[in-house]
Amino acid sequence: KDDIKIAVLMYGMKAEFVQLMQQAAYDHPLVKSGEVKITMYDGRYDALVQNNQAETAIRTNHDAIIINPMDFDANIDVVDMANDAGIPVIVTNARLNTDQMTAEVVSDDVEGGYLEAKFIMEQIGCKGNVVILEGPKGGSGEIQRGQGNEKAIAECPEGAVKVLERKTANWSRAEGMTLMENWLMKHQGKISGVIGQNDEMALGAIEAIEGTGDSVDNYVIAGIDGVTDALHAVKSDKMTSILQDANGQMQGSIDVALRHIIGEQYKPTSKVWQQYADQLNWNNGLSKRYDIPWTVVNQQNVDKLLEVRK
Amino acid sequence: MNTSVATDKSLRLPITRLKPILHKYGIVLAFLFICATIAVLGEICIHNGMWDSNYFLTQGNLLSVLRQVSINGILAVGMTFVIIVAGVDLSVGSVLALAGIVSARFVTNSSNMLIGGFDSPILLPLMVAICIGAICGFLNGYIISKFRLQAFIVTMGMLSVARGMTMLTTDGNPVSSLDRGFRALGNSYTFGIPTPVVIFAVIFVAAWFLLNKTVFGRYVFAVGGNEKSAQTSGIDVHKVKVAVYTLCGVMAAIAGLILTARTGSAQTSAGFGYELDAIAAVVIGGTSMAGGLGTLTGTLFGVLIIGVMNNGLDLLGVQSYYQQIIKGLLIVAAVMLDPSRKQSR
Amino acid sequence: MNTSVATDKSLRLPITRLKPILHKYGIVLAFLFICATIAVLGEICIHNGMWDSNYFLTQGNLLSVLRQVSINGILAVGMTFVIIVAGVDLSVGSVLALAGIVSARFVTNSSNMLIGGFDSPILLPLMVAICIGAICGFLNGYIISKFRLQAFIVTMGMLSVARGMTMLTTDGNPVSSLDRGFRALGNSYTFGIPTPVVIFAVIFVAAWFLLNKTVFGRYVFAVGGNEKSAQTSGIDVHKVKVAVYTLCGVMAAIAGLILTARTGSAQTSAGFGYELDAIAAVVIGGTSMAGGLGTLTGTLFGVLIIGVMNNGLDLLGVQSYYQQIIKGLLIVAAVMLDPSRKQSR
Amino acid sequence: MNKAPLLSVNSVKKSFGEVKALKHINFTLNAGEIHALCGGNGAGKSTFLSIVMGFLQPDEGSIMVNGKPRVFANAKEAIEAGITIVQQELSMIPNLTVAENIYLGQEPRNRFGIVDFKTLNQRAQALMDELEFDIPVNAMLHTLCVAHQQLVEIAKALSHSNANIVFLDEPTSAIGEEDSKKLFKAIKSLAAKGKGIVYVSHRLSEIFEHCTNYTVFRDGTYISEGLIGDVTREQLIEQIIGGQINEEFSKFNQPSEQVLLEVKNLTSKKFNDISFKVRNGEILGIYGLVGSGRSEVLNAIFGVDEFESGSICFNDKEFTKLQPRQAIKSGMAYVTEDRKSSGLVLTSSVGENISISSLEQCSSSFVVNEKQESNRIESMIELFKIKTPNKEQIVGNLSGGNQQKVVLGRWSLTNPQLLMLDEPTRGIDVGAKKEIYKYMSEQALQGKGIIMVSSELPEIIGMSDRIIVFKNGELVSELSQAEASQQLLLSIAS
Ligand SMILES: Nc1ncnc2c1ncn2[C@@H]1O[C@H](COP(=O)(O)OP(=O)(O)OP(=O)(O)O)[C@@H](O)[C@H]1O
Ligand SMILES: Nc1ncnc2c1ncn2[C@@H]1O[C@H](COP(=O)(O)OP(=O)(O)OP(=O)(O)O)[C@@H](O)[C@H]1O
Ligand SMILES: [Mg+2]
Ligand SMILES: [Mg+2]
Repeated sequence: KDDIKIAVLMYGMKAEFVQLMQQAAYDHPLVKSGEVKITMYDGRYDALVQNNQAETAIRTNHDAIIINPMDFDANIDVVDMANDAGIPVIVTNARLNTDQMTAEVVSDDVEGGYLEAKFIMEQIGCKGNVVILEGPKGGSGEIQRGQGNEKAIAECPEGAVKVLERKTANWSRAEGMTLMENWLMKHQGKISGVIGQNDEMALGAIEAIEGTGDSVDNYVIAGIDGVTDALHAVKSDKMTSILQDANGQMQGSIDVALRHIIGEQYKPTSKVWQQYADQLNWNNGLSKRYDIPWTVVNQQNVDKLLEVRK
Repeated sequence: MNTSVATDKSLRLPITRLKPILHKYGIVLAFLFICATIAVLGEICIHNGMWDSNYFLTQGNLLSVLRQVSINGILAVGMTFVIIVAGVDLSVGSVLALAGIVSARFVTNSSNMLIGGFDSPILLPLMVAICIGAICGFLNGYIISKFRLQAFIVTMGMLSVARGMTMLTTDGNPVSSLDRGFRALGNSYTFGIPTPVVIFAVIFVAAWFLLNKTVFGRYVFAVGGNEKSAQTSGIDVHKVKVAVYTLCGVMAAIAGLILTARTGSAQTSAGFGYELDAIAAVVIGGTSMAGGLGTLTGTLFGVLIIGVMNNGLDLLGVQSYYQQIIKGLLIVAAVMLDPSRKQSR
Repeated sequence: MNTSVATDKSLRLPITRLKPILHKYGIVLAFLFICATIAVLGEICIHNGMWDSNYFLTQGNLLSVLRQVSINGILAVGMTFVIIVAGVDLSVGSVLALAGIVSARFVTNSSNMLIGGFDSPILLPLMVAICIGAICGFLNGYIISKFRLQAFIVTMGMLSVARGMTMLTTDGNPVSSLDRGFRALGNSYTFGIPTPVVIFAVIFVAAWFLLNKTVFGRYVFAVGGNEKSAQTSGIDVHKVKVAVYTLCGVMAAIAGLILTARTGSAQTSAGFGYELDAIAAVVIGGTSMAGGLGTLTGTLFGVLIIGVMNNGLDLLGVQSYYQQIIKGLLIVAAVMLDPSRKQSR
Repeated sequence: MNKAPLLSVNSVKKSFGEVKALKHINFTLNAGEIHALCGGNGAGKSTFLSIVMGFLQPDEGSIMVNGKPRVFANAKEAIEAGITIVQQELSMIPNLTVAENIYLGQEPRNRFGIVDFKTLNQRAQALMDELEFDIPVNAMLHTLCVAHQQLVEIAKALSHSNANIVFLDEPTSAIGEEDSKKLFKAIKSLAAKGKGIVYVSHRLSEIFEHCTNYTVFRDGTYISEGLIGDVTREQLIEQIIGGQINEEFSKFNQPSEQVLLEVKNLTSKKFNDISFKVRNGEILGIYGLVGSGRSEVLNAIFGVDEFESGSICFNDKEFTKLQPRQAIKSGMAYVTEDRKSSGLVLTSSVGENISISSLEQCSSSFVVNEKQESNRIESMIELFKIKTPNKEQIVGNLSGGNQQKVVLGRWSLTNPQLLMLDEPTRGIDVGAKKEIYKYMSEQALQGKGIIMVSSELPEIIGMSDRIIVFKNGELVSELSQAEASQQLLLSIAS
């Protein structure tokens, strides 16, 4: 079979993180070399649109589907369709409520939520008040990262840490900023930690704090994803970010997909497998689930990470 | 408000009678133009080996386009009535979600027991959905007409309220793993045609008949064309408006039911922004937002144009940035291609 | 088309002379009502110990409300003109993003060198943004007026195109780590007032003067009220329309610049859905989407109502579901409270 | 026929804010009457009819229909009680057909509410035939000329077979002689059937020719009533305007030799090879039947419509293409035939409507000098005696005649050299007509040129120095004032 076509179904294209994943896909060695062709689909933040696009991808004879699903349940059809069509389907980044997929290459959001909250708990020594900037209500991201947040907070002594406010800012920096501004009005000097369920909202919080003339040094702020601005913020010591490895998730998915298309003889070509050699096991590409590890971004590793983004 | 300037009065006189035909003609032209373009591009793809065959023109693809448009289609039918009475309904997306999620809960509760021979997985939720849609629509219409408020702002309020209620019913969680029998509504086939398409077709024909053949239909045009003289002629403007918005709400609810059945889960975020697509379809179809002027056939083609556009661009694997640009241009182009356009504003 | 029915004409006469005042009065009433409610709820919160003091009524809070509304405010100013000429502009959100991201790139390139005494981190991007806004707006206006198409569909096309372009310029990535001097535009203070608020104030006053004191302003109302009559009265309808949409585009661009400066990064997703808030503010402010009627003062209070609402509900820690429901209800309530409302439709 | 009057109204009052539209109104209509309702502009005629029809509610007073006290909440009830109306302002649905408009609200339908279009069109056609109106019943309404729309409105009112009270508010103001005749024929047969007709008009000749009774309102107050037979024209006028005027056309201008406007071989879809001159100080009358293309020609001259060939030479400047803007700048003014759709901005105030075309003259660097502006506006309100509480009044609230005066005021402010008036006295009361004629003469006397399109023979003969006659788009004849007579003009035109 001459060139291999893989369909990548993104839930949307507006977030920087999605851009990183997209970039990672095009940077995969075999894609670069042209042996593998990638078709990107923009799900426009609508589960149904993604299902329709899966239909389209199958119709146009793609050899595999990689889906970054909009919804935990509503996108299960994609897996079923792929299975009926007999092509491998890899779920990446977010999870799907089924076990019928060929494999999933994800980072456990509960873990991510735990890590960021845990970091904050340590910094504030398990005492004081925190606020949580949540993702869109009911989304799997919000639910699972939320669970992680709770878990970490629960590990502090009963009632030691109080969650003053929690509300969605829809992953958006602008909304996060406004929300934080209003909270600051209300809880002047009482907030010691800000848990942003993603970096954008955390960055918004930083803007809000600085906007009121306050200094971020008086707050412990954390976010998830490790978008570029967040890395810069970490570098200038304003926050901490839990890096979700877009590159790892996407290139990992492509390798797994290729393994199922080509078969035994395929050897993974992405360097993620060396990068996480100790935590991540290729297992001949047959594992049902690959957990791409999180990286807590700190002064030590931030410069290296920023390099990659250039 | 007929703001078309004197110069095109002259245009009108000759085409008065043919207008409906010409009107359809214009939009059909636009539609065919777009299809042709995609087909041709497809051939090119085949030529340079990107496609093995012309995927676009396969029966399978065209059927799935139809299925994909059926939801927007149903919304657009209701929206056509609303826009003809010189209104607009921004709340359809939210009402769709609310109806979807509430009725979905009745599915999960009612698996497989039978109500009067019907298998209730469909019947009960359907009734629930329709009630919800009717209530939301009724409220829209009643407030707009009773207090003489602008449709835009009232339905925008409903957009917000209905979305909030949706979240509230399940505390933001989706309702999932729905009964097979119910899901058939979305993913089964009837006489080899996807069920949603069949439903859409039935609704469309009924609505067409209602708008063009019945007294109510006449009144809808009258109220939209000149509310004051409609009243002078003894038409109960209030009733007509309320009825129209209620109808639109019910359509949204049915669309919500189908969407839920198709995706197999009712999400709180469902239908977000659908109102724009529905309105776009109606306007592309030549219905004037100034009211009093419009056809359902036009709307049908408006819906198809949008659907084919999305499908075609995905088939061609056009990058999403370019997709948006092209889509924007095509929409405007489609409207320009329509000669009858010049009349309405 | 004045579709308000005979009976309510009667309302007009008494308030003719006072109309502007009464009109403001109505909306101010609504505004005060909402403020009062929040303040009272605040007191209750204090009483049962949820609040230590009335956070809502602090100067600091009111200032930050102002800062929060300034972006929507600037959009709404442009939108008011557009809606008065019986149009609408759905593209402001996308134009905002496009202007923001393109001009942001000029910031990063131009750190700290000086152009004719101005510190260019602001000057150059400003010029770029304004150009982009003007071009988009001009295209909207030109196409709408030249081909007599409906504003809704044309600007919807622009919404899609501009968003696509935004993505394209940076291949979907944000432009970040912007020059301090530039960011001052968003987060600095001028005479103790947040700079965005100052900018908004200046723009508002200028626009108010333009609409109420100049020949152009009169033409805007005439064109919106009855295009044909305006034309026979010797008004160059085309010019007026193009000018109005261009103005609206420029406003969107300036808003985009401020948003970028505030958040410190220009994002491809910026301004998504902002058009609805802007239109809502205008309509709440009593401007009729049928055209020909409206005031900027009304719009100002429309903007404030939306801003105070969001701020208050956040302060009160209302859960987001309820927040949406309440917001929806308040919007409609605000419109009902306004007596002058009954006139427009 | 029962003894009780069909309609008897007693001391009805109605005010809009501080404007007392109706101060004290009595009115009685008996079966078989063709009852003229007379009064100056703003006297309250339309408001009175609106109240009886249920569009408006009275503040005080009693209304008896067929001897029973009734106050209708809406038109539906009034129609069911057997009252129909032709409103002064055209109010039809632009995008429905003629037939659909006529039977709107009373469509022939089966029990499922399905419209029987066949019968609908047949009935409409039958009605049109009976009334001798030749208008295609399946044409979209917005394609008809004002006059034909008016006829449709009349047909609609007469379509209610059960109606025994018919209100006609200035039905003939927009239609020509021929159609008026047909209308009166219809009215008479209705009256003969024992129905009562209330007929509002400012054309006294019609009233004396066709009506049986009269009632006069002045400034919202009942003045008098009686049999037409018992009153002289002079007496009636005196009651209407509360003073005496002689009705001769006050015409005291002198045409000069100097040509102001020359139209050369103007041609378009609607008219063909039109050429004529207008001299300074001359009043040129244009007569023709409806649809003869008079307005179309004026539209072309003023640049509202394009024309295909020919040219316009104004002030020795040659134009082959014009915009209203240029036309105004170079000194033309145009009072269109349909003030509602192409004259006024109904959502704006009286003041704004008056000053809109001459704003540059009272503004420096685009900023309006409001002091200056309001002076100019007030001067026009005075000059034309516009009945409005103040210049901020929404123009849509003015009485029909006063709206017409607003348009005249606007153009007078641009101080034009050529005044084009399409049906200028449409809906204007006797007193005001007089003033307008005077105004025309004065302007002409100052050396301005005037073109007057009119379907009212007396006025066109009385006021014009020359008269040109149009017949389906062709200029068929030119006569001097001396040559012209009503019969002659009619015969040439038809
Ligand atoms: N809705 C309204 N608001 C304010 N004033 C009104 C309104 N309707 C009518 N008027 C005033 O009431 C008076 C009577 O108006 P009406 O239309 O009844 O006069 P009319 O006798 O019909 O005059 P015309 O012969 O010019 O039609 C006028 O002064 C008019 O300005
Ligand atoms: N018989 C007709 N059927 C339909 N439309 C017509 C007819 N006659 C004229 N029209 C249209 O109606 C408008 C009125 O015609 P026009 O005004 O030129 O005639 P006119 O001689 O001015 O009559 P009027 O004095 O009533 O205006 C024009 O747009 C014309 O095209
Ligand atoms: Mg009247
Ligand atoms: Mg005419």
